[in-house]
Amino acid sequence: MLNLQYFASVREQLGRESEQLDLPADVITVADLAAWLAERGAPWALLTDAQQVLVAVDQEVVDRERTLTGQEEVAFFPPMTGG
Amino acid sequence: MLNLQYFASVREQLGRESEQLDLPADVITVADLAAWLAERGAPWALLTDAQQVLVAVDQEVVDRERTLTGQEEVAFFPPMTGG
Amino acid sequence: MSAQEIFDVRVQTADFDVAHEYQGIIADAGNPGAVVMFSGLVRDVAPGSGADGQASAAAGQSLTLEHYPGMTEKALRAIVEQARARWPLQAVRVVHRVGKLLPHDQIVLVLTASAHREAAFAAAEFIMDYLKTSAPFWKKQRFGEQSEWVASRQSDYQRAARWENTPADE
Amino acid sequence: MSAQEIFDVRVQTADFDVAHEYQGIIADAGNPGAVVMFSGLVRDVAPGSGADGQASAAAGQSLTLEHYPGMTEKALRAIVEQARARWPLQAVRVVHRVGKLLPHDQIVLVLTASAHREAAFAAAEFIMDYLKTSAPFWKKQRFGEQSEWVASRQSDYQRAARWENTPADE
Repeated sequence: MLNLQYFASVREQLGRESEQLDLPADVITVADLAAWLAERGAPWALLTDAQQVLVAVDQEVVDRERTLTGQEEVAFFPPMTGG
Repeated sequence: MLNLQYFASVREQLGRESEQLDLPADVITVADLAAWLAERGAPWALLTDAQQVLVAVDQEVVDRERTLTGQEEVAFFPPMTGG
Repeated sequence: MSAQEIFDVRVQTADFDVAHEYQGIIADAGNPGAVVMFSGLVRDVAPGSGADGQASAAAGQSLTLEHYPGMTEKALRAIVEQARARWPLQAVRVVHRVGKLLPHDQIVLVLTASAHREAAFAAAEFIMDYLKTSAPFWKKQRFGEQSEWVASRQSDYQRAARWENTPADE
Repeated sequence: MSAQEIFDVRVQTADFDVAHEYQGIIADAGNPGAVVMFSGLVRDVAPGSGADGQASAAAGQSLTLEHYPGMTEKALRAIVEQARARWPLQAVRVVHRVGKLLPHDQIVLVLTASAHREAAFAAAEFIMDYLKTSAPFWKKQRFGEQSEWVASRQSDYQRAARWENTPADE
Protein backbone atom coordinates (compact mmCIF):
# COMPACT_ATOMS: atom_id res chain seq x y z
CA MET A 1 0.00 0.00 0.00
CA LEU A 2 1.14 3.52 -0.86
CA ASN A 3 0.50 6.13 1.82
CA LEU A 4 -0.27 9.50 0.19
CA GLN A 5 -0.10 12.79 2.10
CA TYR A 6 -1.14 16.26 0.92
CA PHE A 7 -0.11 19.50 2.63
CA ALA A 8 -0.95 23.20 2.69
CA SER A 9 -2.40 24.65 -0.56
CA VAL A 10 -2.18 21.23 -2.26
CA ARG A 11 -4.27 19.68 0.52
CA GLU A 12 -6.81 22.51 0.26
CA GLN A 13 -7.08 22.36 -3.53
CA LEU A 14 -7.54 18.59 -3.51
CA GLY A 15 -9.84 18.67 -0.49
CA ARG A 16 -7.94 15.71 0.90
CA GLU A 17 -5.31 15.18 3.61
CA SER A 18 -4.22 11.63 2.96
CA GLU A 19 -5.19 8.31 1.38
CA GLN A 20 -3.91 4.77 1.08
CA LEU A 21 -3.94 2.96 -2.23
CA ASP A 22 -2.37 0.17 -4.26
CA LEU A 23 -0.05 1.23 -7.04
CA PRO A 24 -0.93 -0.03 -10.56
CA ALA A 25 1.87 -2.04 -12.16
CA ASP A 26 2.55 0.61 -14.82
CA VAL A 27 3.21 3.37 -12.25
CA ILE A 28 6.99 3.24 -11.84
CA THR A 29 8.15 6.75 -10.97
CA VAL A 30 6.88 9.72 -8.99
CA ALA A 31 6.08 11.38 -12.36
CA ASP A 32 3.97 8.33 -13.31
CA LEU A 33 2.13 8.56 -9.98
CA ALA A 34 1.33 12.25 -10.50
CA ALA A 35 0.11 11.56 -14.06
CA TRP A 36 -2.05 8.67 -12.85
CA LEU A 37 -3.60 10.78 -10.05
CA ALA A 38 -4.20 13.60 -12.59
CA GLU A 39 -6.55 11.26 -14.47
CA ARG A 40 -9.03 11.83 -11.62
CA GLY A 41 -9.86 15.19 -13.21
CA ALA A 42 -9.73 18.94 -12.51
CA PRO A 43 -7.88 19.71 -9.29
CA TRP A 44 -5.65 16.63 -9.46
CA ALA A 45 -3.83 17.85 -12.57
CA LEU A 46 -1.93 20.28 -10.35
CA LEU A 47 0.18 17.41 -9.07
CA THR A 48 1.91 17.14 -12.46
CA ASP A 49 3.35 20.68 -12.14
CA ALA A 50 6.88 20.03 -10.88
CA GLN A 51 7.49 23.77 -10.36
CA GLN A 52 4.53 24.29 -8.04
CA VAL A 53 4.36 20.93 -6.31
CA LEU A 54 7.25 19.23 -4.53
CA VAL A 55 7.31 15.54 -3.69
CA ALA A 56 8.81 13.74 -0.70
CA VAL A 57 9.19 9.97 -0.61
CA ASP A 58 9.54 8.53 2.88
CA GLN A 59 10.00 12.09 4.17
CA GLU A 60 12.81 13.12 1.83
CA VAL A 61 12.36 15.49 -1.09
CA VAL A 62 13.02 13.64 -4.35
CA ASP A 63 12.93 14.44 -8.03
CA ARG A 64 10.20 13.05 -10.21
CA GLU A 65 12.39 10.36 -11.76
CA ARG A 66 12.47 8.60 -8.39
CA THR A 67 11.09 5.04 -8.71
CA LEU A 68 8.48 3.67 -6.33
CA THR A 69 7.96 0.13 -4.97
CA GLY A 70 4.41 0.91 -3.84
CA GLN A 71 5.20 0.65 -0.12
CA GLU A 72 6.30 4.26 0.42
CA GLU A 73 4.87 7.34 2.08
CA VAL A 74 4.58 9.89 -0.73
CA ALA A 75 3.78 13.52 0.08
CA PHE A 76 2.78 16.34 -2.31
CA PHE A 77 3.17 19.95 -1.15
CA PRO A 78 3.96 23.48 -2.36
CA PRO A 79 7.41 25.08 -1.90
CA MET A 80 8.19 25.54 1.78
CA THR A 81 7.69 28.87 3.53
CA GLY A 82 8.81 28.35 7.13
CA GLY A 83 11.13 30.43 9.25
CA MET B 1 48.41 72.31 26.41
CA LEU B 2 48.53 68.86 24.85
CA ASN B 3 46.76 66.17 26.85
CA LEU B 4 48.58 62.84 26.40
CA GLN B 5 46.98 59.50 27.26
CA TYR B 6 48.58 56.06 27.28
CA PHE B 7 46.67 52.78 27.33
CA ALA B 8 47.17 49.05 27.93
CA SER B 9 50.68 47.69 27.15
CA VAL B 10 51.87 51.16 26.11
CA ARG B 11 50.78 52.56 29.48
CA GLU B 12 52.53 49.71 31.29
CA GLN B 13 55.76 49.98 29.32
CA LEU B 14 55.97 53.74 29.83
CA GLY B 15 54.84 53.51 33.44
CA ARG B 16 52.56 56.48 32.82
CA GLU B 17 48.82 56.96 32.27
CA SER B 18 48.65 60.55 31.13
CA GLU B 19 50.45 63.88 31.13
CA GLN B 20 49.90 67.48 30.04
CA LEU B 21 52.57 69.38 28.23
CA ASP B 22 53.29 72.25 25.87
CA LEU B 23 54.22 71.33 22.33
CA PRO B 24 57.57 72.70 21.04
CA ALA B 25 57.23 74.81 17.89
CA ASP B 26 59.02 72.25 15.69
CA VAL B 27 56.59 69.44 16.56
CA ILE B 28 54.07 69.63 13.74
CA THR B 29 52.73 66.13 13.17
CA VAL B 30 51.91 63.05 15.24
CA ALA B 31 55.12 61.50 13.88
CA ASP B 32 57.07 64.53 15.15
CA LEU B 33 55.45 64.15 18.58
CA ALA B 34 56.39 60.46 18.80
CA ALA B 35 59.98 61.24 17.74
CA TRP B 36 60.21 64.06 20.29
CA LEU B 37 58.89 61.82 23.13
CA ALA B 38 61.32 59.07 22.03
CA GLU B 39 64.19 61.42 22.92
CA ARG B 40 63.31 60.73 26.58
CA GLY B 41 65.12 57.39 26.20
CA ALA B 42 64.56 53.64 26.36
CA PRO B 43 60.86 52.79 26.71
CA TRP B 44 59.66 55.92 24.90
CA ALA B 45 61.15 54.85 21.57
CA LEU B 46 58.30 52.36 21.23
CA LEU B 47 55.96 55.26 20.37
CA THR B 48 57.70 55.65 16.99
CA ASP B 49 56.66 52.14 15.88
CA ALA B 50 53.56 52.80 13.78
CA GLN B 51 52.85 49.06 13.44
CA GLN B 52 52.71 48.41 17.18
CA VAL B 53 51.36 51.71 18.44
CA LEU B 54 48.19 53.42 17.19
CA VAL B 55 47.42 57.08 17.76
CA ALA B 56 44.09 58.80 18.36
CA VAL B 57 43.73 62.58 18.22
CA ASP B 58 40.67 63.91 20.01
CA GLN B 59 39.43 60.31 20.27
CA GLU B 60 39.70 59.42 16.59
CA VAL B 61 42.36 57.14 15.16
CA VAL B 62 44.60 59.11 12.80
CA ASP B 63 47.68 58.45 10.70
CA ARG B 64 51.02 59.86 11.72
CA GLU B 65 50.95 62.63 9.14
CA ARG B 66 48.13 64.27 11.09
CA THR B 67 49.13 67.80 12.15
CA LEU B 68 48.69 69.06 15.70
CA THR B 69 47.86 72.52 17.05
CA GLY B 70 49.02 71.65 20.55
CA GLN B 71 45.52 71.80 22.10
CA GLU B 72 44.50 68.21 21.39
CA GLU B 73 44.02 65.06 23.39
CA VAL B 74 46.50 62.56 21.90
CA ALA B 75 46.37 58.89 22.90
CA PHE B 76 48.93 56.16 22.21
CA PHE B 77 47.84 52.52 22.45
CA PRO B 78 48.41 49.05 20.97
CA PRO B 79 46.05 47.49 18.37
CA MET B 80 42.62 46.93 19.88
CA THR B 81 41.53 43.54 21.19
CA GLY B 82 37.95 43.95 22.40
CA GLY B 83 34.92 41.85 21.68
CA MET C 1 24.89 14.49 27.56
CA SER C 2 24.40 12.88 24.15
CA ALA C 3 25.20 14.54 20.83
CA GLN C 4 21.51 14.39 20.02
CA GLU C 5 20.66 16.64 22.96
CA ILE C 6 23.45 19.09 22.22
CA PHE C 7 22.30 19.40 18.61
CA ASP C 8 18.67 19.80 19.41
CA VAL C 9 15.66 20.50 17.17
CA ARG C 10 12.07 20.98 18.34
CA VAL C 11 8.73 21.68 16.68
CA GLN C 12 6.04 22.91 19.06
CA THR C 13 2.87 24.97 19.35
CA ALA C 14 4.03 26.52 22.64
CA ASP C 15 6.03 29.73 22.75
CA PHE C 16 9.72 29.54 23.60
CA ASP C 17 11.67 31.45 26.23
CA VAL C 18 14.79 33.07 24.82
CA ALA C 19 16.54 33.37 28.20
CA HIS C 20 15.95 29.69 28.96
CA GLU C 21 17.26 28.58 25.55
CA TYR C 22 20.28 30.90 25.81
CA GLN C 23 21.25 29.53 29.24
CA GLY C 24 20.60 26.03 27.93
CA ILE C 25 22.91 26.26 24.94
CA ILE C 26 25.69 27.71 27.07
CA ALA C 27 25.35 24.75 29.45
CA ASP C 28 25.30 22.34 26.48
CA ALA C 29 28.34 23.95 24.87
CA GLY C 30 30.35 23.89 28.10
CA ASN C 31 32.95 26.48 27.14
CA PRO C 32 31.67 28.68 24.30
CA GLY C 33 33.38 31.88 23.23
CA ALA C 34 30.50 32.92 20.98
CA VAL C 35 26.75 32.39 20.94
CA VAL C 36 24.65 33.61 18.01
CA MET C 37 20.88 33.68 18.25
CA PHE C 38 18.34 34.32 15.52
CA SER C 39 14.74 34.96 16.47
CA GLY C 40 12.01 35.31 13.84
CA LEU C 41 8.78 37.12 14.74
CA VAL C 42 5.40 37.57 13.09
CA ARG C 43 5.43 40.99 11.45
CA ASP C 44 2.44 43.22 11.67
CA VAL C 45 1.77 43.69 7.98
CA ALA C 46 -1.86 44.79 8.06
CA PRO C 47 -2.40 47.93 5.98
CA GLY C 48 -2.34 50.99 8.21
CA SER C 49 -1.65 49.02 11.37
CA GLY C 50 0.22 50.63 14.20
CA ALA C 51 3.49 49.51 15.68
CA ASP C 52 1.99 47.69 18.65
CA GLY C 53 0.04 45.15 16.63
CA GLN C 54 -2.93 45.10 18.95
CA ALA C 55 -5.13 46.71 16.35
CA SER C 56 -4.30 44.13 13.69
CA ALA C 57 -4.68 41.21 16.07
CA ALA C 58 -8.08 42.62 17.00
CA ALA C 59 -8.87 43.00 13.29
CA GLY C 60 -8.19 39.29 12.86
CA GLN C 61 -4.67 39.32 11.45
CA SER C 62 -2.97 36.01 12.09
CA LEU C 63 -0.56 33.48 10.65
CA THR C 64 -1.11 29.74 10.71
CA LEU C 65 1.89 27.46 10.37
CA GLU C 66 1.32 23.98 9.04
CA HIS C 67 4.04 21.34 8.92
CA TYR C 68 4.68 17.73 7.97
CA PRO C 69 5.07 15.88 11.29
CA GLY C 70 7.91 13.40 11.18
CA MET C 71 9.57 14.87 8.11
CA THR C 72 10.00 18.28 9.78
CA GLU C 73 12.25 17.07 12.59
CA LYS C 74 14.18 14.91 10.12
CA ALA C 75 14.72 17.85 7.75
CA LEU C 76 15.80 20.17 10.57
CA ARG C 77 18.19 17.57 11.91
CA ALA C 78 19.72 17.11 8.44
CA ILE C 79 20.28 20.88 8.17
CA VAL C 80 21.95 20.98 11.59
CA GLU C 81 24.16 18.02 10.59
CA GLN C 82 25.27 19.88 7.45
CA ALA C 83 26.16 22.90 9.59
CA ARG C 84 28.14 20.69 12.01
CA ALA C 85 30.07 19.24 9.08
CA ARG C 86 31.05 22.72 7.90
CA TRP C 87 31.87 24.56 11.12
CA PRO C 88 33.31 23.64 14.54
CA LEU C 89 30.13 23.94 16.62
CA GLN C 90 29.77 23.09 20.29
CA ALA C 91 25.98 23.12 20.39
CA VAL C 92 22.94 24.07 18.29
CA ARG C 93 19.28 24.60 19.16
CA VAL C 94 16.45 25.05 16.68
CA VAL C 95 12.89 25.64 17.88
CA HIS C 96 10.10 26.21 15.33
CA ARG C 97 6.52 26.90 16.29
CA VAL C 98 3.46 25.64 14.41
CA GLY C 99 -0.24 26.47 14.70
CA LYS C 100 -1.90 29.87 14.90
CA LEU C 101 0.30 32.88 15.67
CA LEU C 102 -0.52 36.56 16.09
CA PRO C 103 1.47 39.67 15.13
CA HIS C 104 4.61 40.00 17.29
CA ASP C 105 4.59 36.31 18.29
CA GLN C 106 7.90 34.49 18.10
CA ILE C 107 8.02 31.91 15.26
CA VAL C 108 11.49 30.45 15.10
CA LEU C 109 14.66 30.40 17.19
CA VAL C 110 18.12 29.28 16.11
CA LEU C 111 21.02 29.27 18.56
CA THR C 112 24.61 28.28 17.72
CA ALA C 113 27.57 28.07 20.09
CA SER C 114 31.23 27.83 19.12
CA ALA C 115 34.67 28.75 20.37
CA HIS C 116 34.79 31.55 17.77
CA ARG C 117 32.27 33.97 16.37
CA GLU C 118 32.91 33.22 12.68
CA ALA C 119 31.55 29.67 13.01
CA ALA C 120 28.61 30.68 15.22
CA PHE C 121 27.51 33.45 12.83
CA ALA C 122 27.91 31.41 9.65
CA ALA C 123 26.15 28.34 11.05
CA ALA C 124 23.15 30.31 12.35
CA GLU C 125 22.67 32.02 8.99
CA PHE C 126 23.20 28.75 7.10
CA ILE C 127 20.59 26.97 9.24
CA MET C 128 18.04 29.77 8.68
CA ASP C 129 18.67 29.84 4.91
CA TYR C 130 18.12 26.09 4.58
CA LEU C 131 15.25 26.01 7.05
CA LYS C 132 13.42 28.50 4.81
CA THR C 133 13.79 26.35 1.69
CA SER C 134 13.99 22.75 2.85
CA ALA C 135 12.07 22.23 6.08
CA PRO C 136 8.39 21.39 5.43
CA PHE C 137 6.61 24.37 6.97
CA TRP C 138 3.92 26.42 5.24
CA LYS C 139 2.49 29.75 6.31
CA LYS C 140 -1.07 30.89 5.75
CA GLN C 141 -1.80 34.53 6.37
CA ARG C 142 -5.23 35.75 7.48
CA PHE C 143 -6.71 39.26 7.49
CA GLY C 144 -10.18 39.00 8.95
CA GLU C 145 -12.21 36.94 6.47
CA GLN C 146 -9.47 36.70 3.86
CA SER C 147 -6.64 34.22 3.88
CA GLU C 148 -3.86 33.21 1.55
CA TRP C 149 -0.85 30.93 1.52
CA VAL C 150 2.41 32.85 1.70
CA ALA C 151 4.39 32.49 -1.53
CA SER C 152 7.95 31.22 -1.37
CA ARG C 153 10.57 33.90 -1.99
CA GLN C 154 13.05 33.57 -4.83
CA SER C 155 15.59 35.40 -2.68
CA ASP C 156 15.41 32.60 -0.09
CA TYR C 157 16.46 30.07 -2.74
CA GLN C 158 19.28 32.34 -3.84
CA ARG C 159 20.52 32.72 -0.28
CA ALA C 160 20.49 28.96 0.28
CA ALA C 161 22.25 28.35 -3.06
CA ARG C 162 25.03 30.76 -2.05
CA TRP C 163 26.36 28.21 0.45
CA GLU C 164 26.86 25.61 -2.25
CA ASN C 165 29.61 27.78 -3.75
CA THR C 166 31.15 28.69 -0.40
CA PRO C 167 34.01 26.56 0.83
CA ALA C 168 33.28 24.89 4.15
CA ASP C 169 34.65 26.76 7.19
CA GLU C 170 35.34 29.92 5.20
CA MET D 1 11.80 57.37 21.72
CA SER D 2 14.78 59.12 20.17
CA ALA D 3 17.03 57.60 17.51
CA GLN D 4 19.86 57.71 20.04
CA GLU D 5 18.04 55.35 22.39
CA ILE D 6 17.02 52.96 19.62
CA PHE D 7 20.61 52.75 18.43
CA ASP D 8 22.09 52.28 21.84
CA VAL D 9 25.67 51.59 22.96
CA ARG D 10 26.82 51.01 26.54
CA VAL D 11 30.14 50.31 28.26
CA GLN D 12 29.80 48.97 31.78
CA THR D 13 31.45 46.85 34.47
CA ALA D 14 28.12 45.21 35.40
CA ASP D 15 26.93 42.03 33.74
CA PHE D 16 24.07 42.26 31.21
CA ASP D 17 20.84 40.30 31.12
CA VAL D 18 20.18 38.77 27.71
CA ALA D 19 16.41 38.40 28.25
CA HIS D 20 16.08 42.04 29.30
CA GLU D 21 18.08 43.28 26.29
CA TYR D 22 16.14 41.01 23.90
CA GLN D 23 12.77 42.28 25.15
CA GLY D 24 14.15 45.81 25.04
CA ILE D 25 15.25 45.72 21.42
CA ILE D 26 11.90 44.25 20.34
CA ALA D 27 10.13 47.12 22.11
CA ASP D 28 12.54 49.62 20.49
CA ALA D 29 12.09 48.12 17.03
CA GLY D 30 8.29 48.10 17.29
CA ASN D 31 7.60 45.59 14.55
CA PRO D 32 10.68 43.46 13.85
CA GLY D 33 10.61 40.32 11.74
CA ALA D 34 14.14 39.32 12.72
CA VAL D 35 16.35 39.79 15.76
CA VAL D 36 19.96 38.62 15.71
CA MET D 37 21.98 38.48 18.91
CA PHE D 38 25.68 37.89 19.36
CA SER D 39 27.03 37.16 22.81
CA GLY D 40 30.77 36.84 23.48
CA LEU D 41 31.95 34.95 26.56
CA VAL D 42 35.27 34.50 28.34
CA ARG D 43 36.64 31.14 27.23
CA ASP D 44 38.25 28.85 29.71
CA VAL D 45 41.64 28.49 28.08
CA ALA D 46 43.74 27.36 31.03
CA PRO D 47 45.83 24.32 30.11
CA GLY D 48 44.07 21.16 31.24
CA SER D 49 41.06 23.03 32.58
CA GLY D 50 37.69 21.33 32.68
CA ALA D 51 34.56 22.43 30.92
CA ASP D 52 32.98 24.10 33.93
CA GLY D 53 35.70 26.69 34.43
CA GLN D 54 35.55 26.61 38.23
CA ALA D 55 38.97 25.04 38.41
CA SER D 56 40.57 27.75 36.30
CA ALA D 57 38.82 30.57 38.12
CA ALA D 58 40.10 29.06 41.37
CA ALA D 59 43.56 28.80 39.78
CA GLY D 60 43.42 32.54 39.15
CA GLN D 61 42.51 32.63 35.46
CA SER D 62 40.93 35.94 34.59
CA LEU D 63 40.64 38.55 31.89
CA THR D 64 40.86 42.28 32.49
CA LEU D 65 39.34 44.62 29.94
CA GLU D 66 40.70 48.14 29.74
CA HIS D 67 39.16 50.82 27.55
CA TYR D 68 39.51 54.48 26.61
CA PRO D 69 36.55 56.21 28.28
CA GLY D 70 34.94 58.75 26.00
CA MET D 71 36.48 57.40 22.81
CA THR D 72 34.95 53.95 23.32
CA GLU D 73 31.33 55.12 23.17
CA LYS D 74 32.17 57.38 20.24
CA ALA D 75 33.83 54.54 18.31
CA LEU D 76 30.95 52.14 19.01
CA ARG D 77 28.42 54.74 17.93
CA ALA D 78 30.34 55.32 14.69
CA ILE D 79 30.30 51.58 13.94
CA VAL D 80 26.55 51.40 14.58
CA GLU D 81 26.03 54.43 12.30
CA GLN D 82 27.95 52.69 9.51
CA ALA D 83 25.75 49.62 9.93
CA ARG D 84 22.60 51.79 9.80
CA ALA D 85 23.81 53.36 6.58
CA ARG D 86 24.27 49.94 4.97
CA TRP D 87 21.19 48.01 6.13
CA PRO D 88 17.56 48.86 7.00
CA LEU D 89 17.75 48.42 10.78
CA GLN D 90 14.95 49.15 13.24
CA ALA D 91 17.10 49.05 16.38
CA VAL D 92 20.59 48.12 17.58
CA ARG D 93 22.02 47.50 21.04
CA VAL D 94 25.69 47.08 21.87
CA VAL D 95 26.80 46.38 25.44
CA HIS D 96 30.50 45.87 26.21
CA ARG D 97 31.84 45.07 29.66
CA VAL D 98 35.12 46.33 31.09
CA GLY D 99 37.05 45.42 34.24
CA LYS D 100 37.91 42.00 35.58
CA LEU D 101 36.07 39.00 34.14
CA LEU D 102 36.27 35.30 34.93
CA PRO D 103 35.94 32.27 32.64
CA HIS D 104 32.36 31.92 31.34
CA ASP D 105 31.50 35.56 32.07
CA GLN D 106 29.69 37.46 29.34
CA ILE D 107 31.88 40.13 27.67
CA VAL D 108 29.96 41.66 24.80
CA LEU D 109 26.41 41.69 23.46
CA VAL D 110 25.24 42.90 20.04
CA LEU D 111 21.56 42.89 19.12
CA THR D 112 20.13 43.95 15.76
CA ALA D 113 16.47 44.14 14.74
CA SER D 114 15.14 44.47 11.20
CA ALA D 115 12.12 43.57 9.12
CA HIS D 116 14.21 40.87 7.42
CA ARG D 117 16.87 38.45 8.55
CA GLU D 118 19.47 39.33 5.91
CA ALA D 119 19.94 42.83 7.33
CA ALA D 120 19.89 41.70 10.96
CA PHE D 121 22.52 38.99 10.37
CA ALA D 122 24.81 41.15 8.26
CA ALA D 123 24.66 44.13 10.61
CA ALA D 124 25.38 42.07 13.73
CA GLU D 125 28.41 40.46 12.11
CA PHE D 126 29.59 43.81 10.69
CA ILE D 127 29.35 45.46 14.11
CA MET D 128 31.34 42.65 15.76
CA ASP D 129 34.03 42.71 13.05
CA TYR D 130 34.56 46.46 13.43
CA LEU D 131 34.23 46.42 17.20
CA LYS D 132 37.16 43.96 17.30
CA THR D 133 39.44 46.22 15.27
CA SER D 134 38.32 49.78 15.90
CA ALA D 135 36.81 50.15 19.35
CA PRO D 136 39.46 50.97 21.99
CA PHE D 137 39.30 47.90 24.23
CA TRP D 138 42.31 45.87 25.33
CA LYS D 139 42.34 42.47 27.00
CA LYS D 140 44.88 41.29 29.53
CA GLN D 141 44.86 37.61 30.37
CA ARG D 142 46.01 36.30 33.75
CA PHE D 143 46.90 32.77 34.82
CA GLY D 144 47.73 32.93 38.50
CA GLU D 145 50.91 35.02 38.77
CA GLN D 146 51.42 35.38 35.04
CA SER D 147 49.70 37.91 32.85
CA GLU D 148 49.96 39.07 29.26
CA TRP D 149 48.19 41.39 26.88
CA VAL D 150 46.16 39.53 24.29
CA ALA D 151 47.62 40.03 20.81
CA SER D 152 45.39 41.36 18.05
CA ARG D 153 44.42 38.74 15.48
CA GLN D 154 45.29 39.20 11.81
CA SER D 155 42.06 37.35 10.96
CA ASP D 156 40.02 40.08 12.68
CA TYR D 157 41.53 42.69 10.39
CA GLN D 158 40.82 40.51 7.38
CA ARG D 159 37.20 40.05 8.44
CA ALA D 160 36.70 43.78 8.90
CA ALA D 161 38.38 44.53 5.55
CA ARG D 162 35.98 42.12 3.80
CA TRP D 163 33.13 44.61 4.28
CA GLU D 164 35.00 47.32 2.36
CA ASN D 165 34.64 45.24 -0.80
CA THR D 166 31.04 44.24 -0.14
CA PRO D 167 28.34 46.39 -1.69
CA ALA D 168 26.03 47.93 0.90
CA ASP D 169 22.81 45.98 1.48
CA GLU D 170 24.09 42.88 -0.34
